[in-house]
Amino acid sequence: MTAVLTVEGLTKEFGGVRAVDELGFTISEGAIFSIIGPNGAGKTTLFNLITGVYTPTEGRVFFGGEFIGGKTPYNLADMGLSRTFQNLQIFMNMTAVENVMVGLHRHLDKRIDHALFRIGGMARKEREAREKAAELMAFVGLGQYVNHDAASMSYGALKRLEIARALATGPRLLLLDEPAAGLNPSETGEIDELIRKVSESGVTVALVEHDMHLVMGISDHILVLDYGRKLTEGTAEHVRHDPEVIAAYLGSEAAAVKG
Amino acid sequence: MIRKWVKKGLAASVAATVALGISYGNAVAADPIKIGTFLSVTGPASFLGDPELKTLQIYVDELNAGGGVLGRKLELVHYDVQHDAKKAQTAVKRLIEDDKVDVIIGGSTSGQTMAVIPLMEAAEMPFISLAGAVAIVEPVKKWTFKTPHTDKMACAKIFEDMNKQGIKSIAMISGTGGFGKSMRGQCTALAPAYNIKIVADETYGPKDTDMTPQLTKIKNTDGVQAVLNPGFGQGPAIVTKNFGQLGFKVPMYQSHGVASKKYIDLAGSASEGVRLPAAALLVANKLPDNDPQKAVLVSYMSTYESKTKDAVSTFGGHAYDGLQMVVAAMQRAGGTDKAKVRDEIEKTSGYIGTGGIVHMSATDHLGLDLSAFKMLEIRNGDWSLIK
Amino acid sequence: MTLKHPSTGGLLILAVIIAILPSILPNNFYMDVAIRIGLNAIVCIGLNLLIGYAGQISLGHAGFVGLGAYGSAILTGEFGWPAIPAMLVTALFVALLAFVLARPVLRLKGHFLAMATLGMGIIISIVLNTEARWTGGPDGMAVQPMMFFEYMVFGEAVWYWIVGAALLIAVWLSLNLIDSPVGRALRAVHGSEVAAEVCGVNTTQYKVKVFVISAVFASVSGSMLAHYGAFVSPEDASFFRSIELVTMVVLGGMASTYGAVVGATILTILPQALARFEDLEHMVFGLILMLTMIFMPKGLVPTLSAKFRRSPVKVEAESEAQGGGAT
Amino acid sequence: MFSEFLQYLLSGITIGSTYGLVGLGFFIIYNASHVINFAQGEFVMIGGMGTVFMMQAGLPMPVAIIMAILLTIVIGMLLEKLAIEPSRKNASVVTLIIITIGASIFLRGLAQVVWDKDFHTMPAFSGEETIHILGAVIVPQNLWVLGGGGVIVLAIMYFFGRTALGKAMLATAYNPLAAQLVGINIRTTLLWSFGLSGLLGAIAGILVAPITFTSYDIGIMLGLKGFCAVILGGFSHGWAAIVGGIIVGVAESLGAGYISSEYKDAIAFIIILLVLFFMPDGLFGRRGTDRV
Repeated sequence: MTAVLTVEGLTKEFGGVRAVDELGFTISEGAIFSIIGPNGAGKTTLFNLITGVYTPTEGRVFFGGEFIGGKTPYNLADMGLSRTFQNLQIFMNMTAVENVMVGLHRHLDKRIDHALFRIGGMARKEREAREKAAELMAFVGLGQYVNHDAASMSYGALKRLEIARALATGPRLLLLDEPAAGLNPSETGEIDELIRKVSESGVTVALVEHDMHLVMGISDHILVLDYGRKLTEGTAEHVRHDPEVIAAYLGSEAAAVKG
Repeated sequence: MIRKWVKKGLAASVAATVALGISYGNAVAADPIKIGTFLSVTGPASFLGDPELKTLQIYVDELNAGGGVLGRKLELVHYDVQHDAKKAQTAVKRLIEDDKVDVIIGGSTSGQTMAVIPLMEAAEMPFISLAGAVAIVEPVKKWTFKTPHTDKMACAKIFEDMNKQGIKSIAMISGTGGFGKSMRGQCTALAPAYNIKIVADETYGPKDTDMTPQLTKIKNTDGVQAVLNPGFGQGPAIVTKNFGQLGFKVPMYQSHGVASKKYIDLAGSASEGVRLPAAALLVANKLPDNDPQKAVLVSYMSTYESKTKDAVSTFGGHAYDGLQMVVAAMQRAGGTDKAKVRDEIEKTSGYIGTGGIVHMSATDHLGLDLSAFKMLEIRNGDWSLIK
Repeated sequence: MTLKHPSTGGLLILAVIIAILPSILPNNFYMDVAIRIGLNAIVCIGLNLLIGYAGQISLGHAGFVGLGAYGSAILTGEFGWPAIPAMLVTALFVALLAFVLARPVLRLKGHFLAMATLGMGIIISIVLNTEARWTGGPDGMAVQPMMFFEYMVFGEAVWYWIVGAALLIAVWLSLNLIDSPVGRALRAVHGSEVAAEVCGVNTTQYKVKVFVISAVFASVSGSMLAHYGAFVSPEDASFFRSIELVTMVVLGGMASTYGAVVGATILTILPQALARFEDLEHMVFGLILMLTMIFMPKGLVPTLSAKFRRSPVKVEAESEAQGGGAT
Repeated sequence: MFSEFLQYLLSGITIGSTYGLVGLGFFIIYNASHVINFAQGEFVMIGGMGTVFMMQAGLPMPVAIIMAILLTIVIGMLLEKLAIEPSRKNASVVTLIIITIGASIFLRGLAQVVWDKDFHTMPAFSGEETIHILGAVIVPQNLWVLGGGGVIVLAIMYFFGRTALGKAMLATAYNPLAAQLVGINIRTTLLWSFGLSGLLGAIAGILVAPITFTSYDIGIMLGLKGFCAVILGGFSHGWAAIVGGIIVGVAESLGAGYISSEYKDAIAFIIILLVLFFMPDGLFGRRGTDRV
């Protein structure tokens, strides 16, 4: 199996605190790769480092074999790296389908003269883009919401809208930041199905998730983080029985109960 | 070409007005004579526009109380244009097209006046400007007149006085507002004719609150025998205060832009000894009884001060002169025909106003000479006449 | 082009209004107000792309209007250029200036962006006030009338049609832009900058683009203003004018092209309506600004159009018909 | 020449401390609410004009000053209560900027109607006798401005560092939700921050009125320069606003003296643009991190 993403010695400090600490791992093509860990383990920071939102303090990240240090998020999007956000980052000032069309941006006609004068087949291209976006919405199960204002949609629908938008960029690797957070069990089941569908369509998926049921069922490979460090990694079976993981989780849960 | 368009526009608008009946004001038995005006009643030049408007209102009322002009009442139509040339343009269009005034008196600042002159000329509207710049009447425009002395005259008057005092090299500190900037240009151009050298040339912004740096620079310039400050508003008062604080040993000259009591109030004791050219209005009571202007000045001053409770300024006087000349011209013309009124304004001769004795001609649409200006000095917190 | 444009309807209505207005307006004063509405609206449409759609405030746009006006005035007056090339070259110069300024300015956010654009506008206005050799200083300067070959473009009747056509073009361009990949990228910048980046949108580049476009709209409107009024003065570039323009945009409606037109219309007419209460003008103006922002922060047009929306089903049908255009 | 330089410096410091005091008003409101109050300059105007008109009404100067300060505080609180609070919940930065700009225009319009459009002066607190320092001169009122500025900065530092209300204001700005959870009444805190800001503005307006005069529209430029001061100093420390103001004032004064008095006003804004471009957190600011 080829590696889609390789991380080596990745470190990020915030004012002396190491949110991510000398982390290294590899995501294989076609896999569903999960990252778990207690709150504050550095999972979202890791995503932000991979997608160029943060600059690492140390360490290197390779995407498709290419070193991607210093690349901006939009460079990475062009290379086939896309993501969703833990706190929804939906364009609330647009309709649902337009959100997805922004995801298609890098495939579309970006010439400003074409846009201003509506020339160069802009009308046709726009119609096609809209159709493509609507298809993607149907793919994530939002077919009936195409022309709704994003602001009027439910939280669960927006979660899936974000996935549709991320898919629209045509990613090789899709990073999902807590796709099931805040969803009820039946919605979580639908997300589970959706992630499998995405994976089957040939996209490598990496997700950060707290719902252990979902993670254990879906993942080919699981990475466990604690205080920015790798605790362990491996299959669901391996992780489930790792004593350190159990300790970390029990510890944090015990702390949560006390706090 | 221009005229054709305007005429077409006028014809169309008249037709539309008749058809729709949206014209402003109802037609009454004896139509009033409409006097249009646009002034800077608010904004940074309100100290000009405010007394100008009050003066017009007072005297229009007074004329109406005396039976009006040619048996018709006067109606004053006014728009505030703040400090904005664009607003002035729109206001003038409104006066001409919508209010259909018979004559326009107004334009507190030179910028506004310059912006509307093409409109007045195109509409063939007799227009008396209340602004200072010499460019308003030089070269002469057929329909445009003005009442205030020009900044060029102020420079000349000041330089005359400097010559008498043997002052040869001076420093200038000018406001960057329209008035200061324009006068600075005129004085710079005129100085060589009076053998005066400008050795330092500083400026300050209209909203500046401290002119000490500029004055310090002037103070440290060699050979400054006097300081001249063209500007209006509160700026000159701050200049005067700072001038006093820095302990200058040379005299200060101000312009006619500060010719109101407010300046002395603001500048306080620092204004002692400041010299400036101004219309005789400020020293009306101190004029000898045989001065031809005295009666007019005292009458205007007492009327204005009793009606408004404000101290009189020369700015309101300019509006008074404009109104009186227009009324006289209408009476001579026997009506409000614009061409006739214009001709009669141009024939104004020997009119005794607050600004001086006016002799207009086809080549002079101001009609004042240097004798209209008096050189004043501030003594004991009041204006006094220099012989 | 043969395809139905998403907002043809609105554009058609606007065209009809522009076409019949002159026969209703009683005289040239009303025509003058209408022309000034059009000129303001053109600036506001551009500014709305920046503020309403891309979410980047500018408190200095009057500076670009001023540069456009003075550029045309100086090139036609001092150098004897014909008006159209002067207007185009001025717009090009303004575009370049905006391009150079945009990168450092638009890196800033919120209040810092407000301060930077405000400072930029004030510096432009100080330069126009000071360089009297070229600009006539605070009193302004006369401008050559626009010549079109032998024909002198003069008077409200002609200018009305020129400005009316320009306004229609501006609306058309704005609607086109909004409903294109570029326009969506701009709106995405407003919605969530980080999400836009992740979607492959080079946000800095789009901010720069929209800043330049809005500056060009302002410049062209300024050039027309200069020729129409035959006069330019530094007030056209003042801080207060910039505030006025922003007010027009937010009153009419952020992120609504027609809102910009409505806002320009209301706030151009208002001072005329209040002309007899000059002392109150500022109070009323300030009050409108506050009340709009407090009670309908989205502005008139979006708030009202949201009110008129009925059931969601209906909305879908409608937005389908309009192609889900501007929100 | 040294005395010339000293004169520029002294003039710059005096006018700069005025900018600083206005900037401090921006600082307080910003630190309590993350709102930039563009009506801050109008507080300065109301302080000065209020005093002048109450003195004209026959009140003795100290009483007039106190009344004017109270008036400004009330207006500041009304602004918060009537305009900021109803819209704070979901308003964007742009919205809040426009609301306060609206308020500034409204207050200016109101002052023009209620009072007048003239410039007014106020007697200096302790005479006009000039003081000579190494060939440069200042008037006693300059010392009042400097001293007033110093006292206020100390008071503000004490207020934010030592008093419950001051700490509550800082907490509210940093994290309103958390502040509420620990029992801070956000509404009251915001109300007081506007009141305090009004107090500062009024004091600044009264201190400088004998030097610069006062009128209904004096707040525009002072407000903008005060904004420059606080941006230059950064929003992290109260004293930084004063230092920022003094830097702007001195730069203007030196610029007017040595470079060009015509471009004096532009100097402040050019400095601001450079600072914003190259050190956006101000000279003394702490860098914040965006959270995604």
